[in-house]
Amino acid sequence: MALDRLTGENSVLFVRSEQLFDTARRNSLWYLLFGIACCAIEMMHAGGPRFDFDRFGIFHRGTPRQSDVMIVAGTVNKKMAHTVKRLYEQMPNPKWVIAMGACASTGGPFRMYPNVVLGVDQVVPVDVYVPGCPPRPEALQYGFMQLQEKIRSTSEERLAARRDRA
Amino acid sequence: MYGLGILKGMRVSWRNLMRGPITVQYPDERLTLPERARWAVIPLMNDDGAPRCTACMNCVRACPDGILDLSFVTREDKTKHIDTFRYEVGACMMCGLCVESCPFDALAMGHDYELATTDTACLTSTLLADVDAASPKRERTAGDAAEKGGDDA
Amino acid sequence: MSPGVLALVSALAALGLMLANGVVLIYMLRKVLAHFHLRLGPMRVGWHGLLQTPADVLKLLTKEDFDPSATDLWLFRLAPFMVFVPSFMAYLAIPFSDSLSFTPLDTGVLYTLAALALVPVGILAAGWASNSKWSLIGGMRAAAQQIAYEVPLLLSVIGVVMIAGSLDMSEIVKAQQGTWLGFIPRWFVIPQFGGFLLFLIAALAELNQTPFDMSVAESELVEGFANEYSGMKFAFFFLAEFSNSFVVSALAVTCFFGGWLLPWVPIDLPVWVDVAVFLTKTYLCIFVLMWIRGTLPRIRIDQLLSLGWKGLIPAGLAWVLLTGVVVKLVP
Amino acid sequence: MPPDATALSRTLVSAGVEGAGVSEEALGVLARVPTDAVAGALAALAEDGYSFLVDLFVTDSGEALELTYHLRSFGTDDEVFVRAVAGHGAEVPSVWETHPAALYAEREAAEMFGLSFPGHPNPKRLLTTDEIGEPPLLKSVPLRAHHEVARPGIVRVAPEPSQEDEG
Amino acid sequence: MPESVSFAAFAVLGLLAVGCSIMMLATPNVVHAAFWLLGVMLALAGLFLALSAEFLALVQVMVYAGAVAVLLLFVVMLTLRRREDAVRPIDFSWPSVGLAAAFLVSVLVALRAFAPAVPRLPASAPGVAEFGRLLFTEWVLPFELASLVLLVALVGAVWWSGGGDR
Amino acid sequence: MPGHLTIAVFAMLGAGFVAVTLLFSRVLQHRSFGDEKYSPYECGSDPVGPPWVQFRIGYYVYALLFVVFDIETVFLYPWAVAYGSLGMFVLLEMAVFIGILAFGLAYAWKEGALTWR
Amino acid sequence: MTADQVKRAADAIAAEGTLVAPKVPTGLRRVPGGVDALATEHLVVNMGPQHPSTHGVLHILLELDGEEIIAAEASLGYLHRGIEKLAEHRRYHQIGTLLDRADYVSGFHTEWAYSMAVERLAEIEVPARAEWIRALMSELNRIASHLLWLGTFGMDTGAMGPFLYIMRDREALLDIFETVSGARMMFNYVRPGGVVMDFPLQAEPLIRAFLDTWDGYLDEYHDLLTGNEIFRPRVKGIGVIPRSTAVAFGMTGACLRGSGLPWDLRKTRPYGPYAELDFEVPLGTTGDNWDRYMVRMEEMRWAARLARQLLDGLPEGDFTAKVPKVLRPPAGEVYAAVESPRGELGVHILSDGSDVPYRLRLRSPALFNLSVVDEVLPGSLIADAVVTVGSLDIVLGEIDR
Repeated sequence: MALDRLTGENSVLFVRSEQLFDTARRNSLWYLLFGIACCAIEMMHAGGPRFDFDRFGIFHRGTPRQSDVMIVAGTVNKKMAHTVKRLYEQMPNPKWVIAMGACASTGGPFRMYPNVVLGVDQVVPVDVYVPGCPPRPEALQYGFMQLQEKIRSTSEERLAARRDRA
Repeated sequence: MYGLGILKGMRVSWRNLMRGPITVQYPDERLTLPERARWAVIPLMNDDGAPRCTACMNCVRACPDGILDLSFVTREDKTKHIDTFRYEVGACMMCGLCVESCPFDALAMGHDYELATTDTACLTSTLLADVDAASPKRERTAGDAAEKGGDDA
Repeated sequence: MSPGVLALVSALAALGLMLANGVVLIYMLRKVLAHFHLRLGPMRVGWHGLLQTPADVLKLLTKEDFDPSATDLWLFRLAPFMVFVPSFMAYLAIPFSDSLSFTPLDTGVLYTLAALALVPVGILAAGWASNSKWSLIGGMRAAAQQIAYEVPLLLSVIGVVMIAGSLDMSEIVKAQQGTWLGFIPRWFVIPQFGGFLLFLIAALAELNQTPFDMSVAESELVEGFANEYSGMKFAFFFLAEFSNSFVVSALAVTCFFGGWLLPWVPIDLPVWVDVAVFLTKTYLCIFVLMWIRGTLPRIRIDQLLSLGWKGLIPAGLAWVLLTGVVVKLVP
Repeated sequence: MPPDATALSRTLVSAGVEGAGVSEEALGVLARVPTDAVAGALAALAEDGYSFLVDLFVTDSGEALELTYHLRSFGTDDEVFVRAVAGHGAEVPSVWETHPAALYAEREAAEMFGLSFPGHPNPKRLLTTDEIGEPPLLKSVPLRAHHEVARPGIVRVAPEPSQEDEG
Repeated sequence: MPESVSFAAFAVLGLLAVGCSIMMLATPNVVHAAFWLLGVMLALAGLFLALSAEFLALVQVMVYAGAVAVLLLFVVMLTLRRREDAVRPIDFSWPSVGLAAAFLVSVLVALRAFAPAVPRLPASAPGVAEFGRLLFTEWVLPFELASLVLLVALVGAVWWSGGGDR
Repeated sequence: MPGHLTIAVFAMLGAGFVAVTLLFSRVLQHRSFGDEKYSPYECGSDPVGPPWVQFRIGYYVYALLFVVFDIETVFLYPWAVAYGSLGMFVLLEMAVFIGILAFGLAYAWKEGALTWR
Repeated sequence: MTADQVKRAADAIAAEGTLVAPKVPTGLRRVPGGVDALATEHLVVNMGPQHPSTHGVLHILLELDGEEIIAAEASLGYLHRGIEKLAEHRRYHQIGTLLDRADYVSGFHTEWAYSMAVERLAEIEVPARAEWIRALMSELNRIASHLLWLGTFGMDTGAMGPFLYIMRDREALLDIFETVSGARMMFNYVRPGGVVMDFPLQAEPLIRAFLDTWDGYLDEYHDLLTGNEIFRPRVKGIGVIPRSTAVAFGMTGACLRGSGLPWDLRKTRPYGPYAELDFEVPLGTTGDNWDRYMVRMEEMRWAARLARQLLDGLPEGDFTAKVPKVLRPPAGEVYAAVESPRGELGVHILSDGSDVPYRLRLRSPALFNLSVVDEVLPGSLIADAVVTVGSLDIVLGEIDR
């Protein structure tokens, strides 16, 4: 059940609360502790003292049940794809995916090899692509900022659309 | 004595607390990248704004992943016109081989690492479009290029 | 005011304190751990990340919490209650000052310990109901750990009770008034240092804190018993954990560090000073817990159990007898 | 210090390995043995101190597969290569009993080149799943072509529908 | 405290205890049964509390709800082989129900009959200190015997569990 | 007995708070269904076999020992409270009590019941 | 370590007998134990691929009795991306980029092994300066790699402090790498013939600054873990790999040295400038987690000393030999190996004279080191399994290739 069922989609209460919740969501993005390949090292560095993910409220959880974001940090091959898909499915709504690095975005240097999936967006829907091989920790943080921006703008768009309909 | 090791460890973390954070607060503060840092490829221009690229295709051949795509037409007077010079940044591994292979210094590894995007179209960027290629200035380098091109063909 | 209304008011106040504690402690944990680890911690949500925890809570509130298939549905849903309610009830007896506590209880110490003893049963229920192997192992570990450390924890405060001659927490604090030789505060931590060490170790274990964080051992069991919990259900486990660390620290302050008493200040202080002193002491205790948490590795489950059974229980029994002898000899 | 080729060939002959040819090549001392004598040859060499299997190097020469066992002796501090030629899909006796290091190496070789190693205790795939199809390291198996991977924009494949519901 | 409130508490807790124990018997799942038993224990602790026997209530919580419940859960988990094992057949044999009812009635009748012989409880339950004083002066022999009983239980448990190995 | 009433109110308020919050959260969340989503979490792999299996006996012995010592410790509390007001003999009584149980602990130790696994 | 030491160790092996094949096939090995009426049922648990302490995407199937492991089987390939196959389609100077991504924690070593193989194949004489730069960078890389291992090892035992402290030192090292090669992880710096760019002037003060603080920091790590009364029983006597098992399973590097065999390619097959350098190789005795831990900790100290020697003695001269732009080594076959942080990292190249290798094989040390888990894990607890796997220092990119 969602709030709009109770209050109606266009009620001020619903619109305002969604805005508030989206603010909360984008400031509390917990990511799934899931490093696949080289990018995982830079992901660790992003959580390390020099770059410090925690500043953004970004924090790691070991289980998908408590995560909001899945960072696909590395090459996804056919054997891995099932796992990635399952872990994505096991995350509760709302959830987002960041494809970190060239491999996760497009298959990267390994895409000629038939066992490699051509970008993780073939398996799960991706919200932010972070090119680089591997991206700097700052680049990943920039990716997170893009994701925050995306959450904000989609929320605003949705609210605007609802206001229009009202 | 039992417990001394634990206390020593506690002292180490206390000392690190006193050292203070080493965090660089990224969007507000930035690290200066070393000169050699390699991020997304950028085309270099002459002072007059014309590209230095001669469409010699060396970089396209040098790229291990085949992510550079240069299409050009050769006119009757042997000058070249670059239709598009496309670069798939989403698949680039930033190895710098294209820049090394360029005999004209027409490419460089930029220092822009903020490449994240929500749009798949942004994973491919167009470095040059619809411009005249520079003419190879010196015989030697052009010869090198021709030889290399022939070599790989 | 009728007793019913009074009880309701104090319960609401306790709930408010618990939630405020949760918010403050989570923020504090992130900041303190970050600074121990050369980092800054939350910085960008509000001034120095002050709004970080509210944002987390709001997010968790709107996060989907579903019951995975094949779970033991009722137990799965009941487990957050079984963990949260006892840890909330443990607030009841804490004396914040001479006159201020949620309700005076003659058996305060025992009451608090009994309430805390119920938490691992809830964790066991959560682990069992989750239909996940890692959770099950986590739940079993929590129960085994409680079994090994409940007795030492109970033993560790007996010395204090013996000296104070009461189970009432404010009586225990009052017994610590004054100084020895004019400058050493009469805190029980000095005569009862052995008991305090026992209490420290057993309380860390009871709290599931590093180095005894068996049931949520991240590098072994992923998230332990809470593996399948999401959203608000998970938040209650989290909240209970932090609230327990407050309760245990408050218990330590009451039993060993003179509660609300300020040493060397014989005069009666206003209530708010008492409360401030008490909270400061408690938060200092929590700081030490976080310090430990940021430093130490985790003990292994069998080492943990044998430490409890072969080390702490005999030591606790011996300490109780020793205290008994000393109390009789030195009136 | 390379081992003595003649002594090596004596060792192999005395172990009953027929048709072994030992020669010194740029790579090192190389003993060529028939495929079915691999296990015997390696057992004999293990007796001789070559108990450390550095690597199993397999290559597809087009017509056949060449297996090169790279052995090392810590006692005499030298190395020897044992090479056998097997047809595609052939059976090569497993050497894990004398060189357990081959347990993973053989599994990998099996799936990468379509060999089989009878006697292997756990002849499962090591690195791939069945989805990969043909053994990938065979020369006849192509890589993806450029046009298969180079794409102007990424075609987004929607994940399988999970029934959206607010209930 | 008015008598009525106390009675209401007694009634509610009593009903809770009875209800939990009925559920304990009726539930087909043995793990659930263990948790219903936990409920019974807690309700009994509440009853002791309503009778102002604070110490006894806490002992009830600690020993029965904390320790015995865990013990029972372990026993249950120890004997389970499959999930289906957790489900037990529930078939009421009416004679046994009748027998239990008859026993209950006879106990009540006996209580009624011997009520005058039972000494009146003091108006307020003794505090812990008083309890301790009594325990170590008047009832010291049973107290020491209790330790022997516990010892026997302990040795028995150790012997029984270790018997298989040695 | 205001204290006891407060205990009851605390218990009810705590449970009520959890229930209300969970219900409220349920109102606010967007839910979706899917088989994969509801499958048990096991590091992203297919679970092999059920988790509810017979567990090891070592836990049970511990639980039995725990019950024994829990009862003993509970006896210690009234003793400790009354200790100051009683004579030297209580120390002796308790020493006997603890001694008997310590003997039991020593026996369990010797028999290896305290060794995990 | 001297040749004499190797000899003695070898004699010891001969006496022990190396032919200690496991009695029951690996992957199926079980702890012997009776099953009685109250037998517990076994729990089959997947550890990984998504698990905080499988160091990437290792997947181990564990059969548990309570918390004791009865049988274990590693399942790999979640990161198999065909580096060997791709290398057959790339020209020689393009392959370094692939190999960087194989062992992504110690790129300089992989690049060096590959370059060494190509140089032997094409008979290229490498200038001394290039060799010294390579050695300098790979020793620093050894510290960086071991540091990451130390951090994750600390995490495995439950201590999160070391993990965050090592990040500080790694950041300093990565800054050095970026200054020298232009990248933090995927260097593409060591090429056949030498290195691609000369050692920059700015790097020297950075390296000196790092080396000056390093010993103090290393002592802090020792204080945090080595002396810790909780940590020691977690690692001592756990995960014992006897020397014979280590040899039989082809283990190399710190795992082999932890088991007491003094085999370090830098000593036994000196390459680059190592013959001229003064260093020792730390050794363990029993082969438990503690020995592997101590060997790596001491190796970090020695690596820093080596780096100082290398930096002080960096010769002048060319940084690369003359290498044609398109390298076509003559037909032939070559094997070259370096001592990477994980062990013997070998590159075996078969050339047919064209501009791409006919076949390139990476001898992955971690694959062989890992193959022992099926053998050593049974009999230990989950907590020990995590620590034992951590002590092997695996990098999945290199294992799965």
